[in-house]
Amino acid sequence: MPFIPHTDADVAAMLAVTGTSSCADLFDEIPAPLRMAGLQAIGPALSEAEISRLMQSRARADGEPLCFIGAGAYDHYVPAAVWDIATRGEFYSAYTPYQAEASQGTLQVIYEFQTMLAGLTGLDVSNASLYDGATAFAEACLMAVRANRRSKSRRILVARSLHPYYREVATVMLRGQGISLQELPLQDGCCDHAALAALSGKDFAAVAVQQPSFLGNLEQVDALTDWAHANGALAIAVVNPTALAVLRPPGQWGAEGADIACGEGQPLGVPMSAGGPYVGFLVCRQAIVRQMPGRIVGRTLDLDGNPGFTLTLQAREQHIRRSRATSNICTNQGLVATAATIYMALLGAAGLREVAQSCHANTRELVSQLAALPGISPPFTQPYFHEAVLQLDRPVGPVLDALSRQGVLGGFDLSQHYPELGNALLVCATETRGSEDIRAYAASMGEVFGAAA
Amino acid sequence: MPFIPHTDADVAAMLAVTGTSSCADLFDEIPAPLRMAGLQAIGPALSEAEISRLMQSRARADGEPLCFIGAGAYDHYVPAAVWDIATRGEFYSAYTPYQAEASQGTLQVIYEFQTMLAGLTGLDVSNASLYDGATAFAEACLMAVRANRRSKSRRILVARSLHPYYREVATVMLRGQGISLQELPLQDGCCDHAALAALSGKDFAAVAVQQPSFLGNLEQVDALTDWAHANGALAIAVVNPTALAVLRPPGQWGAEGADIACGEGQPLGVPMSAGGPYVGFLVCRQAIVRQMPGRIVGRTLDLDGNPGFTLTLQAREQHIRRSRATSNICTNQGLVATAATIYMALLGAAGLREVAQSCHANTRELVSQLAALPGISPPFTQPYFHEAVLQLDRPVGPVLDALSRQGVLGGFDLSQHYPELGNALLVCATETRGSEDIRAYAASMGEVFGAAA
Amino acid sequence: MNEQLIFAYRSAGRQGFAPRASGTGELPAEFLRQDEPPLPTASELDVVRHYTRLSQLNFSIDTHFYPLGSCTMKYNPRVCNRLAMLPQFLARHPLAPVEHGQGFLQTMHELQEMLQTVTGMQAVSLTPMAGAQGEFAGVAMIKAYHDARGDSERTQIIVPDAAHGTNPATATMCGCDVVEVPTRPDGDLDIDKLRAVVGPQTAGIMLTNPSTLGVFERQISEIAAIVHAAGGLLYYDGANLNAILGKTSPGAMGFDVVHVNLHKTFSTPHGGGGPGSGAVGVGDKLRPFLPIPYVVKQGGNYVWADEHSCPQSIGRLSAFMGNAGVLLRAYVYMRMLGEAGMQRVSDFAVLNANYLMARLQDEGFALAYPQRRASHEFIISLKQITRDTGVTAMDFAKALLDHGFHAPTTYFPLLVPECLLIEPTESESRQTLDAFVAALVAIRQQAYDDADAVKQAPLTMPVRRLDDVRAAKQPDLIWKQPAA
Amino acid sequence: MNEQLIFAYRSAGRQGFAPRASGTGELPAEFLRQDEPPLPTASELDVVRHYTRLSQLNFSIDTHFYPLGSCTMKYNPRVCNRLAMLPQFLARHPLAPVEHGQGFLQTMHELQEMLQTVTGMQAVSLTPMAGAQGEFAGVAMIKAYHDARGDSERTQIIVPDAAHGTNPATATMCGCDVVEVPTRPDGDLDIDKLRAVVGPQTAGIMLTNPSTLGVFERQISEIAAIVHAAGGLLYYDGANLNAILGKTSPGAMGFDVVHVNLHKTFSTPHGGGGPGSGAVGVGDKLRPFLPIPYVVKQGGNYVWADEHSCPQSIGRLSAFMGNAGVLLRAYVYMRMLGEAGMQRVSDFAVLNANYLMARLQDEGFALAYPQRRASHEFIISLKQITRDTGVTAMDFAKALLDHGFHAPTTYFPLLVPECLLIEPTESESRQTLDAFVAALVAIRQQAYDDADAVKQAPLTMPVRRLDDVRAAKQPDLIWKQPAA
Ligand SMILES: Cc1ncc(COP(=O)(O)O)c(C=O)c1O
Ligand SMILES: Cc1ncc(COP(=O)(O)O)c(C=O)c1O
Repeated sequence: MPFIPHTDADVAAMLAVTGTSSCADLFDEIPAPLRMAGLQAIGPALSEAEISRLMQSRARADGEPLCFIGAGAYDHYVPAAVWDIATRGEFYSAYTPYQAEASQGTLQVIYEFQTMLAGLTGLDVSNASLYDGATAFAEACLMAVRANRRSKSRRILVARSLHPYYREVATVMLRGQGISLQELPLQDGCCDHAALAALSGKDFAAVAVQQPSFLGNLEQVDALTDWAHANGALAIAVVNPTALAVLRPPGQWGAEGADIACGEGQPLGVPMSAGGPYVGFLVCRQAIVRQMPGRIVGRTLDLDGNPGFTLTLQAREQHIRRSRATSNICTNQGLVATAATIYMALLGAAGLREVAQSCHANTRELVSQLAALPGISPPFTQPYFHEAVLQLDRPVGPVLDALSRQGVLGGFDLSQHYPELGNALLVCATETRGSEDIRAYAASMGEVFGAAA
Repeated sequence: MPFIPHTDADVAAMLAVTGTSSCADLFDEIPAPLRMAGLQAIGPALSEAEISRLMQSRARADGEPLCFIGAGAYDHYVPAAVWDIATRGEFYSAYTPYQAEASQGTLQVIYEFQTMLAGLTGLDVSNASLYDGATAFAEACLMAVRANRRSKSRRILVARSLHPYYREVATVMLRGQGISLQELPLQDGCCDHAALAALSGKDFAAVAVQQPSFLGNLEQVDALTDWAHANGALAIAVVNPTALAVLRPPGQWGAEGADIACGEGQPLGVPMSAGGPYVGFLVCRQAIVRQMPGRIVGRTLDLDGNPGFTLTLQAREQHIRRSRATSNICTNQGLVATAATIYMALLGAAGLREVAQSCHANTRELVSQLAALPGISPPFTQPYFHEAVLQLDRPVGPVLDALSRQGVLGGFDLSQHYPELGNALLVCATETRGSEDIRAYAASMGEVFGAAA
Repeated sequence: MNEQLIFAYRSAGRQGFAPRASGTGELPAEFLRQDEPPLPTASELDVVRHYTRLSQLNFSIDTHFYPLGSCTMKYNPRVCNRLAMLPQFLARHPLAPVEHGQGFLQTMHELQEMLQTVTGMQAVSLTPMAGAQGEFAGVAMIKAYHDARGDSERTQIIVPDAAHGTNPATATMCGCDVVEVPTRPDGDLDIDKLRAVVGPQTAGIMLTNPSTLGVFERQISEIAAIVHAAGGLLYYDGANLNAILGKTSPGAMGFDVVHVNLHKTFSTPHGGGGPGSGAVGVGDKLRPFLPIPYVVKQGGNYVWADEHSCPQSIGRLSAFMGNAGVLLRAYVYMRMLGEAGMQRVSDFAVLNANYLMARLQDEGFALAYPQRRASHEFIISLKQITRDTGVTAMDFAKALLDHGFHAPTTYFPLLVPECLLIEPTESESRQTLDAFVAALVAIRQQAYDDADAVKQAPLTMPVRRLDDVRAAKQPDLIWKQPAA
Repeated sequence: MNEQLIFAYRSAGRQGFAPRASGTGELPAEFLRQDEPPLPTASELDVVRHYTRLSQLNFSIDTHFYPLGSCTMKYNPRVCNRLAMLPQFLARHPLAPVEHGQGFLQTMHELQEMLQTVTGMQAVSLTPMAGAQGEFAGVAMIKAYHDARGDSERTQIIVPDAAHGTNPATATMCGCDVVEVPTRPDGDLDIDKLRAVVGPQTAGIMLTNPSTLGVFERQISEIAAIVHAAGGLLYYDGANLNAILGKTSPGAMGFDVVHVNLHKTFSTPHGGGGPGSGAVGVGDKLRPFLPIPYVVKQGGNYVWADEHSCPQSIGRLSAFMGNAGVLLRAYVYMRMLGEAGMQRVSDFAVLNANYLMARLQDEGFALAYPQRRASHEFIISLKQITRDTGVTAMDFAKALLDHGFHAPTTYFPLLVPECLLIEPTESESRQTLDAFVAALVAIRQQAYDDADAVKQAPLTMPVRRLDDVRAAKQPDLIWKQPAA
């Protein structure tokens, strides 16, 4: 029987020790009316060979279309070493390092992860991971409300150019505590600074901005950060870790730097994998660390005075503080954080910079080839990183459908979330989408436009 | 630069220590006329992403046709755990366990491998692996000549039903030492016992037979073994380890058992992989162990009296005995032996028996479906294991070509190696070729025969 | 046995992996970073060696018995990982059109249906990324339900005193007040106290059954009746589902909403602390409120249910659809179990726990609930030993490491003094359980013979006991480059 | 730290992996086995845990510096394994038609061509499965060549006294007699002695260059001239090719045939003792004799050269085509290096060796060839230390294990007393080399301070020093079930 080692002799001997005559007796405290007839709907067991064949055929059916969608998940090359090591049994099948002495591997990895994230963002301390970028953003908002003692507000001012699904998730997660998001509108594809000026003097717990923004553009983060601080708000930075290899980090935004940085760690060696598992990160200034959600690893000394690692500042957490914890999070995304750590260690700053530069160059190339087609133009003049908006002369949906039939995933249709942008398409070319791929996309797009013309 | 850690600063400091000013200086003992201009033909380096894409596209081009070829390589299901563990860095990137204390993992695995092979074959001692089944057979012949003190012959009597490529390899490997193979002919798809009787009294160093034979049939191994012993020859058994889960092992053949068993370990969790790496095994009676080729692991005690494992009986080997070694083999197939050991441990005797039975049942099913087509019939009445010969009413080559175009690899064309069998096709269905696959093959074959009719 | 920090490999200009830039950036200088982020500069070999060595410093299921109560540390089949990592699944963009994902979506749909069957619920959403997020989804749905009926005074969530910390923490995150109800000495809930606290302010109750005390709450139907009568709903924390697969279900017990920890019952890896998955199931009442997206069948195709088709949904809980890769692993595992295998999981998880409990009782260890059956886990209290020798549950935990066993959960639930919550799971053999008993007996013997020796444990780990107070008082949370 | 034998998990009726029989056999009873083969009966978890734990008992490149001379223990890139294990490559039947294998065959063909370039040869066959089999192929080709010319008295193979054991053993397997030629004190061959032994009986000479003494044989052109003049051919043992990639080639040196250990120079894994690959290259003279099969391009297609197209071939050396999976790994590695990377391999392999040699010389260790450049490896002799303290090269080797380093090759070549043959490879960093020097210095210090302590080493391994004499005198080669 799969995954159960008991022989008939074992069972007999074990039942004897428990003083019962069958396994069924062991369930005799379950009141009879609650008993289930069985699990017929589950069906018969498949052997390993059978399930392998089934899953392979399903995977094959899905195929591997050529993907130019970004919008929060990016198709970077993942070095083979990353998951070869991350899926070693000792990492894969361990749990939260409650017994520190028997978990130094996981603990040291997380300490290194924290160090790398702090380094990338230019801030002081990181936690051990959150579920994903969206929940990391929501937790950052909650944290900001707790940490901002100067503000009485339960409102966060959020750039409309911040990932729409992040804003939706935050709305869901803040709602119960009566915290709300107020939108800072768009102007020319970036935050509207005039609208911001008009809000001066209003009380917000925090101001949140994404760099590069959901639309791919680079925001004037210094001005936004300084505005936040001038108005008694904390500054929350939502950032892409690949971009941080080349862009000024949150710790250096404005005069004082952002207070909290968060985001999605998926670009760091994590496959797109239909949306997860990814890894959220949250980094902040030292002063507010005790408001952090989630686990944190610290370095300390053992009985002999040798250094070692352990979970620390646990008084913030649900298993100690219960209803007054900084968050309810318990299981986080440890293995994915491990993979991200290995990825960052392999690439280093130089490798990550090469990736960032290639993404940027490829996306520029893509934009220029697509915009060369009649009926397609870039609506903004802002610098962008590795995603850009294109304006089409016709509705985006049918264009994407036509491309998809040719095996090209042409980008993200912005019309649902940004109707004000008209027929707008968000495209992305990472370092894995080279000239050949870009030409293939442009050719398909040419056909679609030609065909429909 | 790939796989080289040196920074410019390292290089400068290191050159200074060596008292040279560039790496080129370190090659100054190579006479100038021998210097090469470079390696232009190698071409520029590919990044990991580029080579991945290239290899993926080549693999995709090759496809995964539905395979009914056996003939020495068998498509068994390999549990995921087998290679997940075998490719752990500690196994994958270690070498021959010369430093026993730092290699107990590899050594214990091989000791377990030896034990399992001895158990499967019913003989006393196994070595740590040879290259593949064919070279194991050749080494078995060489070993038999050395071990058989009673015989002066340098001839081995070999069943024509033994794998033709094994016989070819042995011919190549024995030729230099003046040892030759004499063929025992076929009769009704098995060894010709009349021909054997006619040879009584002739001096052979050994008699070699394969069970099940290359043609899939079960040989009268008791009679063959007894004949060998009666005539002063050693008995060499070439066996399939999957079949040994159900078939009587060489140690129990005839009155005294075979003296040497050898074969291909590929069926034990090793992918077909275009022909290798596989793993040859060689097992023998205790009395002749000092004639064994290759490495052998033994259990002994350490300074504290605790058990531990080490390479032993090394006086047989090339690094000690040099020109008088039992073989020139040095690097063997350690990692593949490791995988085979894990496979056997996972399946156990019961699992291996299930595999063997399924193979047998599937091949019977295949034979019955194909033989139902007009123009196809089984020429032999012998019991077979998981391969069988079919007689076609037309040349086999074009039939296989036609099937191949439909994505079915229909079997092995025997006409080159066994012209006396006419239009004979060797087919095989392992446990991974279930009813659906068999029906698909039969349907394709029906079309080919219909179309050609 | 220790391994330096990866930052110790720093050597300016070294790089492990060279992706090769296909072009250089052309970004305006004002946006550019001037400093080099302090990432490691190690070769590929350094990195592989470093993390391989670090991995060896861990205990894990693949190397050690890991009877961590409440966490269901069962074997994680390697094939689940293999199949979840098929290239097409890994390459799937979360926003890719459904036409390019029917294989994946069908798999998710079947997983939803299997979880419905197992929990006795009417609909399932797979999006929550761990148990705690499943709890959040559940309580948020309960609130949404009351709100939708205009019943908006219901702000209290009742939890037993033995509840897992995520339960009260979740209630707070959802803006509810927490009301604790005590447990009786027999391990069941004090039902009179429950009656006393329910009322028009009751939003719902969160329960685990079997409870975190390792026993099956026998009055569950009565509890359901009380809470429902008061207008509240029942939330089932599925952390302990491994004990009842195919025996009973949250649906049969009267629960309205449930989360399932796929990383426990359905054997997806714990990964050193995640990722997990906390899929939620609901009865018909809560169906409109399920978090999106989930998969529905439309004609012959699988499509996403989203804000348009589910206007009353509590909304999204992750940027995309949760931990898809974890869900694939759970699916593979469940299909390999099949109906019979799934029932056997609980048979043997419960047999192992009761056997281990009986063995320990025979050896004289004090059970927290000696009159009760163990569910898939049980509690022993070392109170007497601590009183006699000063050796605590923590000391036992550390000493077990030296015996080659991961420790059980210690000091949880809080109400049993000096407790060990022990969950062997079904995938461990009797031989392993016997060896574990022998280790506990040996440690107790040592406690009475030489208590100080036990307090020195562990001695065979990469580090000795760590100074947690120092860790919290002088937090050293990131490595800082020493001044040059 | 020890792990019981897998057979200790025996429990009748237990099974780790259930393939499910699709039918039962119908074989006649006379053929059937009556006893149950004594394979383990362990659960999947037992098996995974057992072999995972065993793996941790190994030193390996992925965990330790492994400067085993002559073995080229460089980093094995993980991507090579990944790509060699693509499902279509694994699923390829060796006898599948070439139409279903153009991707694979093109790869093999390109690998043949790259090896031609590197070795300066005219044709390559990839079929030999390790260096020793490459040697066999080479000597067999040399014999076939002489035989084809009717020159069948040539039965002697000359080897230097420092030759690797496989060289003389191979000559014997091919039915040749071995003639040893001594080495001069400067490490080069004694060329007068060579002149004295060549003649009409000379089939050929087997050489490694750089030699197993870690130096480049400077008179190689002269040697080639002498042997060729006598009618013999030159065989190049490619074990040390890592030292000369792109600098010179066997072809340029005058060799007629060469094998390349892909598991050394081209970084395929050593796997605890293989699989390797010993591809052979030949000049035009020996081309007709190359072992089959190899890949040729015919029109636009890749096909096999076999007995029909190569009637003079020495024949087959493996049932199919050798260690295809190893060849795929080497191909990936070579393409990732490219021209420049390949040259840098030798630059840095040689730099590392010379640096380490200089560092050790500075620390006072005795070099075997102090006047010579190191190639990619070099020899130190501990003779003086042994004389002073009794601490031998073997003791140093064991003590190094306690310092976290695998030992260099010991007692080979046999002509240098108490020697360590040290090969760092290019993939190790200067920091690692410095740490290794520090360890050797510390051990030497301990040898003079407390020789007995060094003789106790290793103390931190899973076992202490093993009794090799007992192992050979009372061989225990398989586990036997204790009588019940
Ligand atoms: C009883 C109980 N409830 C809830 C949880 C929370 O689940 P998760 O860690 O997946 O968020 C756990 C797991 O730790 C648990 O044991
Ligand atoms: C110099 C030399 N020649 C030949 C060989 C034999 O190669 P292999 O072990 O691959 O058979 C080796 C490797 O051990 C070697 O070092």
